[in-house]
Amino acid sequence: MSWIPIAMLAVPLLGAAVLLLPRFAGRVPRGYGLAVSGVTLALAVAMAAVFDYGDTARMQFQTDVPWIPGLDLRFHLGVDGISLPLVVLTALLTFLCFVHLAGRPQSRPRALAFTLLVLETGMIGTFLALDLLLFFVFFEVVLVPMYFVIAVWGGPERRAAAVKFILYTLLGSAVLLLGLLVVWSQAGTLDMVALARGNGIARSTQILAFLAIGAGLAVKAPMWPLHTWLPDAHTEAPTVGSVLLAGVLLKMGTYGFARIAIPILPEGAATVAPWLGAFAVIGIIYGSLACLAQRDLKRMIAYSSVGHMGFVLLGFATLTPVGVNAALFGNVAHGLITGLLFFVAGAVKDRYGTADMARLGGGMLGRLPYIGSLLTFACVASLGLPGLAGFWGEMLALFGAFRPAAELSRPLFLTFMVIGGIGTVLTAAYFLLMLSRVTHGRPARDRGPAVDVTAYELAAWMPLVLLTLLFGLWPKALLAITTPAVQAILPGVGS
Amino acid sequence: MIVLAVLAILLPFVGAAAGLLGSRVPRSRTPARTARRRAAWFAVLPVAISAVAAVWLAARQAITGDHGAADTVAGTLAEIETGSVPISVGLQVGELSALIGVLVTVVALAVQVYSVGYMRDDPRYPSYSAFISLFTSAMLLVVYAGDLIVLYVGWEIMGLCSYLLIGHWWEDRANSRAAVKAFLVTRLGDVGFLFGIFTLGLSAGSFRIDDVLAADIPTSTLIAATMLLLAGVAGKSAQVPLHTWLPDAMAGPTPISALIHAATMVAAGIFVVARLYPVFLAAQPTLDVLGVIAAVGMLGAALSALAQDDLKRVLAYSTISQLAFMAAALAAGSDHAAIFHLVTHGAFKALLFLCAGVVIHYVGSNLMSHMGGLRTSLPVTFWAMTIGFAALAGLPPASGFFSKDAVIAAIEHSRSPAQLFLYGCALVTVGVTGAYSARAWLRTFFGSRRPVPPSDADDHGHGRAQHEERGRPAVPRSMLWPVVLLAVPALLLGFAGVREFDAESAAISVVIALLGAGVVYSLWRGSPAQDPARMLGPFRVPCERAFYLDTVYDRLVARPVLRLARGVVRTDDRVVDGAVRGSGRAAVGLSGLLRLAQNGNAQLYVTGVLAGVLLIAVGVVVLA
Amino acid sequence: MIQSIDYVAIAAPLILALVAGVVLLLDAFLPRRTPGALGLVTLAGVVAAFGVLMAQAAEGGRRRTFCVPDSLGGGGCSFVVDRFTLVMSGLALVAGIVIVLLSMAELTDRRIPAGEWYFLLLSALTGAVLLPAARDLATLVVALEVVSLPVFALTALKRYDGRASEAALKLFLVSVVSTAITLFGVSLLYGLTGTLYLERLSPALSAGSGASGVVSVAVVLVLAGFAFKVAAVPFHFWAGDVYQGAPVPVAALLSVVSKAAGFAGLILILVTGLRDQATLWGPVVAVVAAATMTAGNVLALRQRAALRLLAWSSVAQSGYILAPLAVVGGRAFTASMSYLVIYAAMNLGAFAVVMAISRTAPRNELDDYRGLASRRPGTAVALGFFLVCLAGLPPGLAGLFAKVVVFREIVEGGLGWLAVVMAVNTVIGLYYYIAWTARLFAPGPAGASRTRSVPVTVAVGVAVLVTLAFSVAPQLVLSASG
Amino acid sequence: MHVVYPVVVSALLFSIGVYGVLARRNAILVLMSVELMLNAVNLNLVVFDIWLRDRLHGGQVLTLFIIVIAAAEVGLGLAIVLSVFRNRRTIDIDRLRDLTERDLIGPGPDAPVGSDPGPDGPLGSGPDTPVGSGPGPAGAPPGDSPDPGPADPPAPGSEGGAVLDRSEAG
Repeated sequence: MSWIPIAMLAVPLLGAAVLLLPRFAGRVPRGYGLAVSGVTLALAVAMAAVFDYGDTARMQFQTDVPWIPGLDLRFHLGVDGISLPLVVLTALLTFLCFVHLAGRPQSRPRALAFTLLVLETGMIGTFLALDLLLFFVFFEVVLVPMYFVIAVWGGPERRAAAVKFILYTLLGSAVLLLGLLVVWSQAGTLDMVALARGNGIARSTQILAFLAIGAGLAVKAPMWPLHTWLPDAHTEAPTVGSVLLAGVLLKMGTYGFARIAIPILPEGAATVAPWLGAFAVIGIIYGSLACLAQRDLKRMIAYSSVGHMGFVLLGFATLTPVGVNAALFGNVAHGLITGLLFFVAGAVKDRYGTADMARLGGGMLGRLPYIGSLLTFACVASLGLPGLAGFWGEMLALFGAFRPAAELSRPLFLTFMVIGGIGTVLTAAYFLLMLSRVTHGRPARDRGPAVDVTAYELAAWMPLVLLTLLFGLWPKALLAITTPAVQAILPGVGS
Repeated sequence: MIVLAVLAILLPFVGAAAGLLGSRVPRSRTPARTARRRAAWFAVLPVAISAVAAVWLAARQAITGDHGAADTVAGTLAEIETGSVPISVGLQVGELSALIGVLVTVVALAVQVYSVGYMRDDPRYPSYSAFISLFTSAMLLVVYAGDLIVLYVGWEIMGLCSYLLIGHWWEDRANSRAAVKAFLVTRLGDVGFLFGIFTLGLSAGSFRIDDVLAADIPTSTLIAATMLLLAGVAGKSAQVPLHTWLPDAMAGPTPISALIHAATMVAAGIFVVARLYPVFLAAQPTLDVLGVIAAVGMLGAALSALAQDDLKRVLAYSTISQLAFMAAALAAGSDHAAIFHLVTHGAFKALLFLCAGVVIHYVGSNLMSHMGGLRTSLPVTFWAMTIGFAALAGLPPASGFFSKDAVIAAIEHSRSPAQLFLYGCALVTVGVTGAYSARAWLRTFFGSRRPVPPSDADDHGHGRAQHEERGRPAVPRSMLWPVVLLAVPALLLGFAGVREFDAESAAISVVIALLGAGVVYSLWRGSPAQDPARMLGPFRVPCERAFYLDTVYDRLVARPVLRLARGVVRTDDRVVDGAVRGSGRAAVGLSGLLRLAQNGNAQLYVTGVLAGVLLIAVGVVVLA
Repeated sequence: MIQSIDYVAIAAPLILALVAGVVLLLDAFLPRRTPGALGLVTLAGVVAAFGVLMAQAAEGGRRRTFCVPDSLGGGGCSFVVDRFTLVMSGLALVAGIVIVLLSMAELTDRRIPAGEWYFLLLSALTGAVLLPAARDLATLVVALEVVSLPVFALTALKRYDGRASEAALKLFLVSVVSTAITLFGVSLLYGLTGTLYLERLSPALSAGSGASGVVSVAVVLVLAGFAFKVAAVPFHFWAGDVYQGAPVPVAALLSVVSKAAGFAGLILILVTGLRDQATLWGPVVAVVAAATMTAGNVLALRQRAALRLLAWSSVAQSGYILAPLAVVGGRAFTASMSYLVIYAAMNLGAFAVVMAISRTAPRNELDDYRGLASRRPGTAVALGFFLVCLAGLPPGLAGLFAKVVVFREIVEGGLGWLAVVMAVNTVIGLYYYIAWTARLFAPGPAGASRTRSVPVTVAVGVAVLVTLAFSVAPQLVLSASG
Repeated sequence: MHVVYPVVVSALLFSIGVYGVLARRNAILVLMSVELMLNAVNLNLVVFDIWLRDRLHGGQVLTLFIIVIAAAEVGLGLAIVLSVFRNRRTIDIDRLRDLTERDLIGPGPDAPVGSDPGPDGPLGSGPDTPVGSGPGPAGAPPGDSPDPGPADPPAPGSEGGAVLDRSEAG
């Protein structure tokens, strides 16, 4: 029984609950959300500090109490090397979102703070849960708050986007639930740790369950062709919504692969992996091409997520430690970088009143040099430049595909690797073309001077920039945590 | 000792960070002049120290190398577990690395100093100099890397710096396009390079270069790996067919052309082949391919250079051609010759570019048709550039004479199946090189002055001319010093290789080069105002357009990709998302259908009930 | 022939019936017509009946009465109190409490005769409490009618409102036709087996060499009346019109008490009576469940009136409840019970809020809920919670767990296709629930809210508390029904 | 007498009832048809009771109950019909169509959040095609119109009570 994970869930939840008190009606202290998410972040950092890095494959900070015996559901929380980075990332991004909001207050601040705190609870819970149903519950918790974030604080087409988001992802969740229940009915337990140790599920059932779970997670990830909710949601969501959506929500899907689908259903994974890989690389190419022809900045970043998540899924599909490592690294890196991208894109949209590239014109580096530079930085990081965090995930994923697990077809995965490699070029192409269009050139003369980056924005962005640099220059910081854990979930595979 | 290498890499990096972040702090109260001065210090000082460190390392190499033992300095900071082959973050300074390290730092230092003057009026000088520092750091990382992945990291960061610096004057869309093109073309090659690294690393079980070189890898794997590496080499070193970015890259500030696109970054490809030479030697087919590429590249680029009007483009094509020489030497089996030429080329090409920069700065235009007769007004530059052109054409006693001779000799003695082709191409190229060198030299410094049309000055002067008084600006001292400084090695460096001098091939090549130069001279004598390139006759336009390769790529790659992209967007909207929306519409449609029955007529309801019961009953009886 | 009757066993329906009589008498003889007082008496009666049930539950033992004497062959009892009975009756009574509270709000304008209203309400509750205890077809049919007939009258009790009368007539027609069909099926079953006792039906059918076709037809026909009660396809047509036309408390009664009674009857007949014929009715129930959830959700998709939407949503929810019954063998029906209990809590909550709104907006369209959060935040949050519960999403954990329970039974029972259909339906359902929820929090007209009705507030509060309790500890339901 | 004859008679009776329910527009005639169906059931039960020699006479007992139920149903049914007639001046059940799906289709699409006009489809932007209930009778008003009948004063409790008393007697 460890109090930290429980506190990490309780703090934002209670923080949200307190907001419901009538005395907060109409006026909520400005720093309230900041304080609550700050405490959560502090807890996350404390957890990371106390974490035993010598044994990252072991579940630490475990809490295991029965909740609903009738459903065999236990309140089982814990952290290992796979989930720790994501937990910290979640706490960090939420905190930064509140920093951003402190500098740019939105309408209905109380409701927004409430929504975001509930969202945080769900996100952190997803990464902490060690019980299949508990995972599912937290997985679902995020849907309604995110719906409201989009539907209330979003852009002009927000309603349709929000509805599409919630319906699409709920469909995925429902399929996911079916898969989890198949696992449960066959293995008789919901405990992920126990299930990952071996569960004796028949191969055909494993395939079926993997398909269901995989499809459910793939919607969230999102994997081509289940991605179409994402661009709409991103385009319409407010900045904080986009950041959390890209930074954390998508990770919940891919985290599920590392935590549930692959360790619990290894044979199913081995059978389905070629398909997963194929969809992943199609997603890479498709996402990149779609980006090339986009007109809207935020929409382009959204499609870029499809491509990046393609790399993550490709990493998983290789079923090698290096591939899964790549996927986990890619997850964190994408969270940082795309979070930053959306922050910057939001700032651009605030200043120009549009995110349409044609209407943005060019010359952002001249008009808003700092924002333009940060946009350049984020794009360069996103296109996978070595020395920045985005590179390692992509590189290792391709490396994983270079020699996939023994039971997978090597020529097939070599093909995937080559396609993925072309994808990296296309990724660079669309980012650079976008930069060329938006940041280069002469600024239109009719625009007056605009406020360049503000202190709040810098405060919200700098941690992301620094972490991107840190993980890019020193990937060991992350790989050392994940590697033992990954090797533990892929027994007998790889060198 | 390894600390020195680390220092050499880290200092420019820190300098870059400081230059980017620190030169304008505090933001509001720092005048541009202060920022510039600070940035200049941040730029020059670390590179200077790095240069000292690099020289020290090289000197130590030279000393211990004589003793024969322990001639490499190596150190590993950490092993990074990836779950498969680990990455060892480590450096290793061997003979080759030490030498190239000196080249890089010295050229970089020269360029940094030169830029202080050249970019005097550029408001974005701090970022510019920071990117040069970053580039220096990255290049040193490539040079000193002890691990292939570490090398790749530096390799790509160089690409980024190249992109940022080419696009330095981003107000001009053409620069922006050139920058994007440079990055993408090299990136395309780098993907192959990365896959080559994978192949080597996985076969050897380690990414450490030493382990890779020592590993016993099957030949077929080696051929595959080296072929893949070759893609990256071709991209970075601007070899056929990935060379098209380099001439466009001349859009960047001239010092950048000198540093990155002439002396150092483009040499990285050659360096890597030399660094991994044992691997390449074991894969003869790759060397043959390299030979053919080099042969085609050197001649084609030389011909293109002959037809260009833009001085920097002449130099750019000559760079491609000279890099092809190095590649040819490698293909011929002599890495010594290649590296020798690399070093001398680094020196004289940097010199040429810096001189060209002075000329351009002075004239306010890149085009040779706007120059002429500068011999008197720019005497120092004239002499320095004369040395440079002599070295380029391979005329004694300039450094290029010796190194090119070494390359030709190596090709002559090669036993490669492509040897004859390569040798022939090399000799023709020597002639053409002499011709275009002479043409550029004559057109720039001799004859009568040709005025610059004002509009052209704006177009080609990249805005600098706007800051100047109309008329000829004075050349700052900080620009001349590096020129003079570089002229020395450009002239004398060749004597380092005098031991391997091959008189016979030297004689042949000098004769051919002089022949080429002579033809140009005679044409020029005939009518000094006209361009000697007219001797190409109908081939002039294809040569000037670099044999339409850009157009071909545009038609075959760029446009189809963009068309495909639009197709994908359409598909995404109509098919993928269309299915989603369609399912939504289907549900709504079904809703409408079911609502038809809910018309309020109770009798219909009862009918429905009875019909339903009947249906179910019949169904059960029939199916059960 | 004198039977000994266990009055403790039948205490709950007895109390309800007696109170019903008392209410009628009070209404006739009390000097002032005080709907409030009558409501309180009714409430007391329902609470007392519930107390009896609790006592029986605490006692734990099974009780049975109205048994066939051994001299006549023995074996069957007509009235049995066991866990199933307690859960279903308790559900009906707790729902009854909420409905009485809602009625107290409905009856304030004195245009509806209060005495009759409470009398009919109590009668219906009597039937609903009686039905789960019934173990023979005759009792079952009578109890079913005791639930149905007062509801017709309740629906029509707004005599001045043509819509109410119309709704009553529609309800009545479909109901009596369904009842007739059921009775015809009962007569056939009786003819095939010679007994009306549920426990003897299955063995008799298995033993009998009778034509299997007739058995099938009989089974299908018997189910009709109960399918009508739960508004399963194809007996769902009435739902929208009747819910819309009836007073809100009656709609709540229909959607919860009446439906619970229907499900109790279905479970009794299928699981107890036709245990061994599961292969026969299993697929039928599965198909009907799939059709029901789909039809309900699809019809609810574009509703603009709150009550109609709730009508079709409750049809859809019936589909979910039916689904586990399709699983052959095992104790899958407990999943249905669990879902039913949780559904009752959240659905009643929704009706309570709708009741509160209907006092200010008689048309009760979804657009009347726009901006509710700014006018009446508490009510809006409560309704949002109930709707999200119905959709089965967190924070409405009760609904989520209910769905999980059902999904589990279906998956374990091997009905993969049904699970997929249900998954898709969950998504369709979410659309209208979330659209409604979104309206609550959208900016809307800032009208002053009228004075609140205390009973409705209490009703909403009770529903919120119960639903929250089920959310945090669904084990309460699961262990009770399992 | 073989059991088949009465059973066939009862089936016919039931079918006639079904036909009546389906074919008659008049609510009272429909009620009578339902009675026919119930009587078919009664006939069945009694016949089976005899045929099976049921010692408990379950069939006969149930028959008695059904007779009572039928009486209650008819009483209640007539009361409802009366109420309908008072309000609507008709007892043709296919003209009682105030409550239907059609009046719910408003002029504009739903817009739960904000006032932004958006097409109404569950997954995006399908055009909202209003689906009516076909060409209904012209008399049915599309909206929630006030009752077409004369304003009905609150009825004295005795009348309703009387009706209900009869139903309660069943």
